[in-house]
Amino acid sequence: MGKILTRMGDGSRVEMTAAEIQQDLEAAAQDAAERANVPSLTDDEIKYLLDLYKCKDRVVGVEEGKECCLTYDNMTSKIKRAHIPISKIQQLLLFERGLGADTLELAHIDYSFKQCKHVVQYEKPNMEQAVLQTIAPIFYGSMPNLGLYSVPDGPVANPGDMLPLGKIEESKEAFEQMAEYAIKDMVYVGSELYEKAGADGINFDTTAAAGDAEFYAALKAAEILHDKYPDMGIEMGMSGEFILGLHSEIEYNGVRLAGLYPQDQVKLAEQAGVTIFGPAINIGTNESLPWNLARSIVFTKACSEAAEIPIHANLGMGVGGVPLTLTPPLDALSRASKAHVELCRLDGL
Amino acid sequence: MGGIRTAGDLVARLQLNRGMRIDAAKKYVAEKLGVSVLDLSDTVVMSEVREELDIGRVNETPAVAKGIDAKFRIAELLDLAINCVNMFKERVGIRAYQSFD
Amino acid sequence: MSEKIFKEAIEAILKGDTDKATDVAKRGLDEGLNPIELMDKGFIQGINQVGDLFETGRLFLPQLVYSAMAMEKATEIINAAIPEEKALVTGKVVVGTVEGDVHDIGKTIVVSLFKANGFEVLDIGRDVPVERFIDQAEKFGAHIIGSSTLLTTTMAMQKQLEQELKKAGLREKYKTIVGGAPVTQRWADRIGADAYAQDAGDGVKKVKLLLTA
Amino acid sequence: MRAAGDLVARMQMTRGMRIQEAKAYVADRLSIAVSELTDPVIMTEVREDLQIGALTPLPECAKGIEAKFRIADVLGIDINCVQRFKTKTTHQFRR
Repeated sequence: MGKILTRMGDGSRVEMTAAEIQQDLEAAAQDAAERANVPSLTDDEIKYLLDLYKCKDRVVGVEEGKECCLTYDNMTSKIKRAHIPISKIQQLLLFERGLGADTLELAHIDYSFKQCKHVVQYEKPNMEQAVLQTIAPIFYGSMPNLGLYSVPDGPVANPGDMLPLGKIEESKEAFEQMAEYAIKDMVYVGSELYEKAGADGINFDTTAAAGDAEFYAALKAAEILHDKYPDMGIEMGMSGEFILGLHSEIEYNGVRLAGLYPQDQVKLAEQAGVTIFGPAINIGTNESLPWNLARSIVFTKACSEAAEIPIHANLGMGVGGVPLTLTPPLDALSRASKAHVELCRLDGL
Repeated sequence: MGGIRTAGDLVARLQLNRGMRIDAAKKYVAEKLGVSVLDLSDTVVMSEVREELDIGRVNETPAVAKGIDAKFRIAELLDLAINCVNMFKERVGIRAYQSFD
Repeated sequence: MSEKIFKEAIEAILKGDTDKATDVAKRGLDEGLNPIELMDKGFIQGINQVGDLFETGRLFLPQLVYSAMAMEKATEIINAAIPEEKALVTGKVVVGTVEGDVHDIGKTIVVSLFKANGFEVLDIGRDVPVERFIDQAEKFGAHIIGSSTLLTTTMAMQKQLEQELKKAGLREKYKTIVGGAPVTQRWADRIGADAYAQDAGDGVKKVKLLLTA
Repeated sequence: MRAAGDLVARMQMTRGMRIQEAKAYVADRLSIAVSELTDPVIMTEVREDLQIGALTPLPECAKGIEAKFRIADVLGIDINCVQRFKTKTTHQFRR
């Protein structure tokens, strides 16, 4: 059999034999299973993935009946980012009516709760207008972005400056202070957009990018919002396969957050009142897409099996088996989407 | 799933506001709409269903519900509180939740 | 006997115990162990294990910093005992996050691991203009310039660094290494950087290769 | 513009080339393989390097008419609006 055309994690084209692809699939699945202490892929699942790469169709899709929901983060920046001058409302309508999006998301171009706080009184009329004109459920979305609460962008001393000096306790305190500021902003923005402007829910995007203290802040904010508004939809999208322990000891409901893999992350999200959870598995650019996809499937499947709430895996630039490129190739994106949905019993992407 | 081209927005609502997994959410919506689960992702079937139920569709025809108007009906149909619908009712003085028979 | 010392050295690094690492390094040398062997089979094994545990989420940043500090001390003691011609691979590296980008947690991890591996590191911080990279490399007598960026919008600064080095006639004087979430080997190749590091551990390997090339 | 579709289309439109011929022409002018014309990863980089317009342009990337000036150059063709722009601006300068 001839070689199979696929890609590396950086998007470059590569030709591999079926045996090489199988080897990558098996090695990656095993590696992920050992890291997260979860089951590896079965022989049937490996065969499924191998067949997916053998298939020469440029674009593939899920089987009839396995369709799932498609949510987008930072929706009102996506089209603008392509330098198409278009208003937020127009973008939402374009996604809803033109592109068939299942959910909508209003967002500020600087996608951080801290920055949204300053413009919340301008975002509320946008949401009020959007809910009158659209039909699909609508989030207000943003990132916790804990780094913005430390110097030079915020009031707290920067742990990045203290750690190299061995000031460990001081850095932990700084992370805790940053988390408190972030919780306040997330609850404030979430409350304003939900209670006063009519959003269906809030999306915490790229959660825990700044480590365990950021995960704590997002969980706590979700918990407070859920207590205030039991019907509020809360989506939490993650940023990496395990929680980076930058603080290292911070806990939520008695569970240490550092080092948690998706199957444990989702359980805490459920406790906090999150209604949709999005695991995010980053790509290794030096490995093949089969390697990356198998790895992402192992983590995501374990998460989906552990979950009671819907799982919307993150798939896009550099996550979920999609290459780290500004323009994700459809051959890669459609294969990653199909495999995640069908093998992980996903609720959405 | 296809958003308002199909029943994607309705299924997403159950996931978002009730935390339902995909199969449960689809089953719930299909029952409420009186269609099969497979029909939910069928643009042809759903276009007709949405028009008949007046819950908004992509290609609008005159007098078909749009925006908040459609969401009033969606809330009723799915037996699901929709935040902006409730807010709208309060603002314009419609007090009862199921109020527009 | 030596096996026991190697094991103790590994433990000292894993625990991030500077006092113990100092003691083990001195004791090992006093007992006549070959310093390079003590480094390779003891301390370096320890820091490699720390790197692996960090990479899989089983050891966290504060512990990594303690381990790096212990390693730095042990390296200092052992380096002093190695005849100059047999000295371990070492070099001076300037590391910073490019202008427009204030993300520096990843860079902090890189700096810790670089120091732990015996490189002399000058951390020039975040939001660093291209001219400052060059200026600081010149003053520090660096062999390598490492730049980090987390944003797609600031990647262009790494390209600019290459161009400015060429303009200043300094491109051949330094090796350059690039890293950060959106950065890839393809990017490094496109802009003409000498190496790309996927993460801090990979950075250590690549810097060693650059220094011996 | 995710790939090289607009460039190939230009050759069909302005020179009446069939698809294979148009692809071969564009690939040759861009010094890449025909198979790369539809690869968004390669083409994003090529378009950026040649400054012929990118889908999500980074700062200083050519946009609009500026990109088309360069496309005309790269493909060795005249583009109507570019010609008109040149005529108009040249005229203005002369005045």
